Amino acid sequence: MADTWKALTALGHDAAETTQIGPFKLVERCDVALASLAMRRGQDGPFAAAAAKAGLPLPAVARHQTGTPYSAFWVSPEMWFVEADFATHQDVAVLLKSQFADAASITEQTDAWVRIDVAGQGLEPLFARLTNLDLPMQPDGYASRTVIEHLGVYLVKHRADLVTLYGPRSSAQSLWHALEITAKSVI
Amino acid sequence: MIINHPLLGPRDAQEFVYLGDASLINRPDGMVAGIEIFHDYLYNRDNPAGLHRELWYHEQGDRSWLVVTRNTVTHEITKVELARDVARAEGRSK
Amino acid sequence: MTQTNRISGGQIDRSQTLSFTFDGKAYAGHPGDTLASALLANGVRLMGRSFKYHRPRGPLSAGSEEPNALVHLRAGARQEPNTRATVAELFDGLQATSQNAWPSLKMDALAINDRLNAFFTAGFYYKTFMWPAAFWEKVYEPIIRRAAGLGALTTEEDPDEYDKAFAHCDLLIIGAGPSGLMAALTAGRAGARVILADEDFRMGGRLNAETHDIGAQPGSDWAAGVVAELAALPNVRLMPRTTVVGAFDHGIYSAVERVSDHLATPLPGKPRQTLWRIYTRRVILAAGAIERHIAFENNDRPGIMLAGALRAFANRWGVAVGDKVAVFTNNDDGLRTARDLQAKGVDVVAVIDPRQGGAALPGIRHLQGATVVDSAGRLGLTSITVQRADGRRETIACTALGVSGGWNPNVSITSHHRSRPVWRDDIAAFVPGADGPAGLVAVGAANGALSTQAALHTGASQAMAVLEAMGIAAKAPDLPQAEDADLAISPLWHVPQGKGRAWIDLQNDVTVKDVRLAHQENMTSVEHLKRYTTLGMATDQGKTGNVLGLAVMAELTGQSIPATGTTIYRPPYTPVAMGALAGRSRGKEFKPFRLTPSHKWATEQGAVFVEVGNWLRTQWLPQPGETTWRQSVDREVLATRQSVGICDVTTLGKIDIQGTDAGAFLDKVYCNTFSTLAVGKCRYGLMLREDGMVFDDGTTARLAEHEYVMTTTTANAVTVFRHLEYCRQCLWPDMDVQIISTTEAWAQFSVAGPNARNLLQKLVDQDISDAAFPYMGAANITVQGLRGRLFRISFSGELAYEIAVPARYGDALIRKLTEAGAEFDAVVYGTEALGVMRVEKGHVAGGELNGQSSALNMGLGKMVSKKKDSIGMVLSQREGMTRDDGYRLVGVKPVDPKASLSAGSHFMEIGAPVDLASDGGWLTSKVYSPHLGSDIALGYLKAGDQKIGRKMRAVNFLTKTDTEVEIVSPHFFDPKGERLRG
Amino acid sequence: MRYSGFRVIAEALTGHKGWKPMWRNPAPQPEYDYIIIGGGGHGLATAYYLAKEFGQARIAVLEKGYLGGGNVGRNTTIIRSNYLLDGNEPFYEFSLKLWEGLEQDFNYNAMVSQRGIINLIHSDAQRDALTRRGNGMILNGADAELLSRDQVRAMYPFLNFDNARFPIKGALMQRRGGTVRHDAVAWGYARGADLRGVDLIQNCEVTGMRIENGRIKGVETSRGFIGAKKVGVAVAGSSSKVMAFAGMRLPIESHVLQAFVSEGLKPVIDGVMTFGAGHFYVSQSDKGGLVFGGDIDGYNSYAQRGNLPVIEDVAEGGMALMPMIGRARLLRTWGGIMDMSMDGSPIIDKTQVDGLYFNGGWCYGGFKATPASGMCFAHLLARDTPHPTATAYRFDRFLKGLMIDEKGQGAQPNLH
Repeated sequence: MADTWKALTALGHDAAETTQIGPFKLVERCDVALASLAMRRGQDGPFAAAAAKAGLPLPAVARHQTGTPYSAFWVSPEMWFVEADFATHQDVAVLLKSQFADAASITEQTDAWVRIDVAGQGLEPLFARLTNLDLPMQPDGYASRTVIEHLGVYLVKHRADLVTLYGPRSSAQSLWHALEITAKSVI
Repeated sequence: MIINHPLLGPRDAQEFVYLGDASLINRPDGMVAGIEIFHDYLYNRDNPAGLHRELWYHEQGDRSWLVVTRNTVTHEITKVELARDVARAEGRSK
Repeated sequence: MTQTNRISGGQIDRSQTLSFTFDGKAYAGHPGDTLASALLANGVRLMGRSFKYHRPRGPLSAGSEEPNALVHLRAGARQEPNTRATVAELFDGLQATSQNAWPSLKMDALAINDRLNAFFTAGFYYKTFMWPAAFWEKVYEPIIRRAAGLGALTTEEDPDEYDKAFAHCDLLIIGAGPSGLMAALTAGRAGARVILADEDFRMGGRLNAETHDIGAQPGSDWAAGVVAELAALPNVRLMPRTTVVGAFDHGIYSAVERVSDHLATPLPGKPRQTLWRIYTRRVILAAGAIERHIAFENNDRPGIMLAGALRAFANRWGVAVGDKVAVFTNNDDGLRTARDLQAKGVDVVAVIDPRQGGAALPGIRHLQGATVVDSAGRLGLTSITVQRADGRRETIACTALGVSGGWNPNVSITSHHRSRPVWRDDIAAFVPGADGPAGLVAVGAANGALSTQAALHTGASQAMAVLEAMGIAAKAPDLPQAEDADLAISPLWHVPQGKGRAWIDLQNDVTVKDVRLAHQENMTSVEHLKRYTTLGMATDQGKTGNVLGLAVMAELTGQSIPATGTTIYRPPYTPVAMGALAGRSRGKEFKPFRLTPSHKWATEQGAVFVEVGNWLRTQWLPQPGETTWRQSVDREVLATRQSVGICDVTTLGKIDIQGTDAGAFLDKVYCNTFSTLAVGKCRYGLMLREDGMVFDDGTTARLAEHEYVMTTTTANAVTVFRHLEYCRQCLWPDMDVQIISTTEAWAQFSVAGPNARNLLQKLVDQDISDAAFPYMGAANITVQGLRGRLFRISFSGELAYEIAVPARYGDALIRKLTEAGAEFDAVVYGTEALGVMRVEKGHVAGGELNGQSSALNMGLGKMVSKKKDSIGMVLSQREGMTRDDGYRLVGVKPVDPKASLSAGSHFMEIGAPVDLASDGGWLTSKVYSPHLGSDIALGYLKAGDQKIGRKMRAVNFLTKTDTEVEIVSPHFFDPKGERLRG
Repeated sequence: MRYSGFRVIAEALTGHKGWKPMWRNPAPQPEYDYIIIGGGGHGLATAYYLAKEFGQARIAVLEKGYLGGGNVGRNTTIIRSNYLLDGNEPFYEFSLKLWEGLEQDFNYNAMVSQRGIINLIHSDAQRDALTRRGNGMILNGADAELLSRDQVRAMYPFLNFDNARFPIKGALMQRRGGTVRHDAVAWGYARGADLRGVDLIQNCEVTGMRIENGRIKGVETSRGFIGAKKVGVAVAGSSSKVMAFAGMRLPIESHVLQAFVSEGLKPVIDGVMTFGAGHFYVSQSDKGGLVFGGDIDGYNSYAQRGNLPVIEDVAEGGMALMPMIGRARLLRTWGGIMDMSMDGSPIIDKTQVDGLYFNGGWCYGGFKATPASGMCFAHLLARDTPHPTATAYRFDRFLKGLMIDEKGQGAQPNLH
C-alpha cells in the first residue's frame, strides 16, 4: 500500500519540516497516530479494565501520561486522546475498538491534527507570546487546550524544554508561521 | 474576565462562548408543552441586575458547558458548576 | 548646536551627543534626554499650538500628562501624530515636526481664532450654522473639519510589527517611584512573583526629579540601588518603558511595553511595541501624583509650566527653562522649585505665594499674599504681572514661570471600573475610592501620601498587608529616612480676573469663562460641563485640568467640590497605538488560513481560490484558452453532467456521533427521524433552532448500530458541534452519546456524473455496483488497500459519491482520481460549478439558509416530524410561520433566455406598480445554467408554491434591471431524480 | 430664546451675558397627564413630540441621573436607514427623514452630517445579501447604491486592497447616512421640550409603580410619589429593571457595547465605513477623533464598561481594514448598556397594564432611531394606536412567530 499511496505532511510536503530559530527547534511530527477515546455511559468498570489490559494510561484532568505502546492526555470529561507509534499503529482506532468493544467510543484523529514539537532552552518568553497559559508554573506532563493566534491547539508540556502542540491540520501552515515569527521576535 | 472552571481552575473567559440564562436548561417537553410555554421558555428573561446564573461553553478548552453565577453589575463570579451536573440535579435525564 | 540652557547635573550621559531635528532645524542632546528636555536645553520653548485658538504652547509638564507639547514624531509611514515631547525618548537622528499649525509654528494662520475668541465660546456651534440646512455639509462643516484635528495620520501602512504577550504574577506594582520600589522590595524579598512596571525609561519616579536624600544618599541613587537589587531577584520582573493602561475584570491588566520607540527603527524581527495581558492576584498602584496649575489670565504661554516640571527639567535633565525664573505656588512643594533652581545658580526673580504668615524663603524675593494676574510674551513668556498683598500691581520680567496649585493623586486606573474618587480636604485633592478594581490598593502619592517618607512607609506596609492576604510570609524592610514635609496647601484654583481668559484645560482651550457660561446655561452637572465645554476630552483626558474645572464650577454653584461631582477616567491610562492592540492579526495574518487536502494539487493546476470562512476553496480551474470564469465554470458543469466531475468537499463539517443513545439523540436535534435509519445508509437531515427556523442541514450516515457520522455545512461546522454539546450536556445529560469532530481527519471528494461509478470502481476495492451499493448507501471501504469511507449522496443531482481517505492521503487521492478519470475526460470542479449544479437541482444553501427561513419556507415542511419531540418542532407551528401566503422557495427563469438575473432582485407583479405593496420576495441565488442555456435562480416568493408557472418581474434598482421571469419548480434539472439513482 | 448666528454675534459683543439656561430645574408636580421615565434621547424626544405634535399639556420626564446620560451620550453617533426587513426599514427611513429636518425643527445645531455610509462587500454571497437589502431600502423610499471595488478605492484609497485576507469587492452605500453630534441631540430635544412646558426632572429615580385594578396611577420616585394618567417607559439598558415594577418579564437582555475614540487627527475618513469581514466600523468626528466600534462583549451586564478581548478584536479589524491606523492612538474606551432583544429589533407597544407603555429593545440601533422612536412613542401614548411605521414592534410578535430577525440568529440576544 505504502508504494501506491504517498502521504503529504500537514505542512504540505513529502517529509516532516524541521527548523532551528536561535535556541528553539520546531519539528513537525508525522510519526504519531492519534485517536479519541471516550467512555460510554455506565461503562466505568469495563472501560478501566480494557485500558489496563491494553497498557493504556488514563491520566487525570489536564495531564499527559507516557506509556507503551500507548500514551494519552485528557481532553474533556471522560475523553482522552491516545497517542501511539504511527508505524505500528496506523489504524490505532481500529486497534483500540477491538480492545474496548462497547465500553468506549473511539474515533480516528491522526490526520485531524498537525503535531509540532517545540524544543529548546528558555521556551517561557516564546510561549508567553503565544498562549495565556502560565506555563512556567505547570508541572511536566501538563496538557491543555489553548488558543494560539486564533487557533485552538492542544498543548502538552513534557519538560521545561519540550512542548508538543496539536493544531488543526488545515491551519498547519498558519500555526507554523506564527511559531516562526514569534520565535524570531524573542531571540 | 476569569472563570474558575470546576475541573481546570481559572481560565480566561475569552476561551468560552456565552449562551445566556441557565434557565434554558429547563426545556419543556415538546410532546407535552405547547407554543405558549415554549414561547415563555425561549424568549422571556429575568435579566437581573445582580446575581445571574448563565451558560458558558468552554469551546477553546475541555468543551464543558458551565453554569456560572455572576453578578451582572460588578461581574464578580461567585459559583461555577458543570452544566451536566446542574441539569441532572434539576431532574433532566434523557 | 549650542545647548544654551543646559546647566550642570542631571541623569543624562554628557559623554555622548545625539543630534536631532525639530521642524527641520538641527539640535543636539544627550542620552537620557526627552525631546522636550533637549529642546528646552536648546532654548526652544515653543513646541505646539492649542486645539481651538491655536495659541502658542510649550510644555506644561515633564511627563505623560502633557497637554501642550504634542508633535509629529518621525516621518513618512512611521509618522506618529500627537506624540508628547515630554515622554519621547531622544535618539540619534530623531526627526520631529510641529503639528496643527500652518504655514509654520511661529506664524500660524489659524491663530486668527484667538482674535475671534469672543465668538468661539463653549458650545457656540450648537447655536448657529443651521441656515440654510444644506449648508452644513457643503460649507460650514468642511471648514470646521479642516481646522479641527491635531496631528496628521499617514495613509501608508504601518511598517512596524507589534507583539502581544501574556504575563502572570502574584503582585503587579504600577509605578517605580519611592512607594512602588518599597513595595517591590518587600514583596520581592518575600519571594512573591512580582511585576514592577513603570512608564518611564528610568525607574525611580519623582526621586529622579528631586534633590532630597533618602537615608544618606540622593534619592535617585537610592532608587538605582533598589532597582539593582530587584533586578537580581529571579521572582521579580522589572518592566521599564511599560505603561499599565487598563484594569479589566478579575485581575487582568493591559500594559504597553515600548520595545523599540527609543530607537530610530526596531531591530530586525523585533516589535515596535508589545501589548502585555497581565494576569495578577493583587495590584499595588504606586502611580504617584500629578501636579495641577492655577488659572490666571494668559496662563498658557510657552515658559509657563508646572513647578514640579520646571524642577524636574533642572534636576533630572540639567536644563534651566529660562534665565530668569519665577514661581507661583499655593503650597510648600512649589517652594522647592525656587530653592533647587537657586541652588543650581539660576536667577530666581520672585516667588509669588498667595499664602500669608508663613516663613519667607531665605535669599529669594518671596511675595506672600500675592498672585500672578497676567503674563506677556506672544511666542514665549517675557514677563508676568503680579498683584501684591498691598494690592499694587507689578510687572516682573521672567522667561519661565513654575506654577503649583497642588497635587492630584494619580487615580486614573482606580476608576476604570467606574469607582468614583473621594475628596480629601487636607490635600485639597481626590484620592481613590473604596470600590476600585477588586484586589487593587493605592499607595504613596497615588493615595494621597505626598511626602517621600509617607510614600516609602505606605509602600512597605501595604505590600505587607497584600502579601499576608495572599498567604505569603514577608518581613517588613527597614525604612530609610526621608523628607516628610507637609504640603501646607491653601487652595487657590483661579485668580479672580477681569476680561481676559484664564486656561483650565489647555489643549482644548477651556477657560474659566467657558465654565461660567456652562453654569449660566444650566449645564452644571459634571457630565454636562465636560460634554458642553469639552473639558477633559483632550488627549490628556484632563489629567491637569479636570479638578480645576470642577473647582470653578463648585465656586459658581456654591457647592463643595465633592458635591459638585467627580469625573472618572476611562481606559486607557495614556493613549495606545492601535497597532499594539491588533498585534500580528493584520494583512494576510488577520485570520488563519484553512487549506484543503487538494490545495497543493490545485495550486499546481492554477486554480482560482475563494475565501469560505477561513477556508480557501477552489472556485474554478481555468484551462488553457479559457479567458473568462464563465467558460471554465460552464465546462466544469457540462463535463460533470456528461461524464464525471470531482470536487473537494472536505470543508463540510463531519462529526462522529457514537453511543447507545446516538439514534435517539439525533431524533432530538434533527426535525426528521434518524433512529430508524438502517446501518449502511445515509439520510438528509434538517436541523432547526428552537425558534423553528432552519439552523443547518446535511446528510448523516449510520455506519454501525451505535455509530453515526453527521455532515454539516461548511459555515456551521463549529456552531453545530457546540449545539450538539449543549444538547447532550444541558438538555439530555443522561444520554449515552459521545461526539468528536473529524472534519479535518478525512479528505473527502465528491465524484459526480454518469461515469462516477466507473471511475471509482477502478480505485475502490469493494463492489460498488448499484445493487451492492445503492443510492444513499454508506460504508467503510478500502481504496487500493487504504482505509476509507464511501457515501452515495448527491448534491449535484448526478449519480454521485463522496469518497474519503485519511487527510494525509488527500493529495494522493485527487491525483489518483484525475488519473483514473482521464479515460472519462473527468474534470475537477470548484465551488462555482458546485453552486450551479445545486441550484439546477433546487438544493438550498447559503442564500436560502439565511437563518430567517423555516422548513416550510424551503418547501421542506413535511420533514418536521410531529411524532417526536425535536428542537424547534413546537415553535415552528406558530401562526406567523405557517401562513399560506408566507415565503416559499421557487425556481426562477427569465422569459427571454438571453436576459440576465441577479440575486437580490425583488419579485414584482407584472402590471402592478413597482412599490412596497407589490414586493413579493427576492431572488436568493442566481447562476447560469449551461444546460438550460440561461440564467436561473432560486428565490423566496410569497405564496410561491401557488404561483408556479406565473410570469412576474425581477426588479433590481441597484443595477437598474427589470426582467420578466417565470416562476418554476426549484427542481430545474432531472426533477424525478432518475440520474442520481441510476 | 431663539438661537442663530446673529444671536451668537450679538452675545459675543456683549460678553455673553444674555444666554439663558438651556432648561429649567422644576420641582415635580403632584400629577401629570404623561410621565416619561428616562431622560435619554428617546425619552426626551418622546416628550418633545408629545408637546409639539400632539398638543399635550402636563408632561414630565423623570431622569435618575442627568439629561442625556444614557446611551444617547455613549454611542458612535451613526445615523442610517440601511435595514433589511420590512418591519424595520420604513421606521428607520422615517427616522432618517426626521433627522434631516431636526435642527431647524428644534432650533439646535446637532451637526446632522450626511456624509454617507458604506458597508464593504468581501464575497459574492455578501453582495447578493446586500443587493436584496439595497432594493428593499429603495422600495421603502430610502437611497442605496452598489459601489464597485474601484469606486470604493477612489473614495478610500488607503484601505487594504492589495494585501487583504478578505478582499474588498465593493460596497453598499447609503449617501444619506452619516453622523450626528450625539449629546446635542439630547440637549436639543430637552431644550425644545422645556420651551414647550415639559418638566425635565433630573436626579429623580423611579423606584416603583402604583397600579390599581390593572391601571397605572403613577410612579414612586426618589423624590416621592408622582401621579400620572399615562406612563411611558424609555429606559433602554434598564428596561427589565423598570418593567419589573409592573411585574413584567421582557424578551430582552442587557449587554454592554463598547465604543472607542482615537486622539484627534486631521481629516482622513469622510463618511462612515463598516468592515464586512471583521468586527469594525468607523467614522471621524468633526473634532478629528476616529470614532469606532465592533461587537458587544457578549454577556449579560449592567456595568458600563467592557473587557479587553473585544478591544483587541476591534483593533484587529481596524488594522486589517486600514493598516495605517497602527500609529493612531486609542484615546478612550467606554461602555453602554444595550437592551438586546430576542430578535434584534425594538419594541414600542402597550402593556397589559392600562396606561403603561413601553419603548425599548433597541439593541445598538437606538441612537439613529431617536427621532422616530420619540415620534412613534408619542403617537402611541397620545392616540393609543401604533404609528404606521412602527406597527411591527409589538410584544406578541414572538408568540405569533413574526420575529424581525435582521441577522437571522434566532432567540440569542448576544448574536444580534
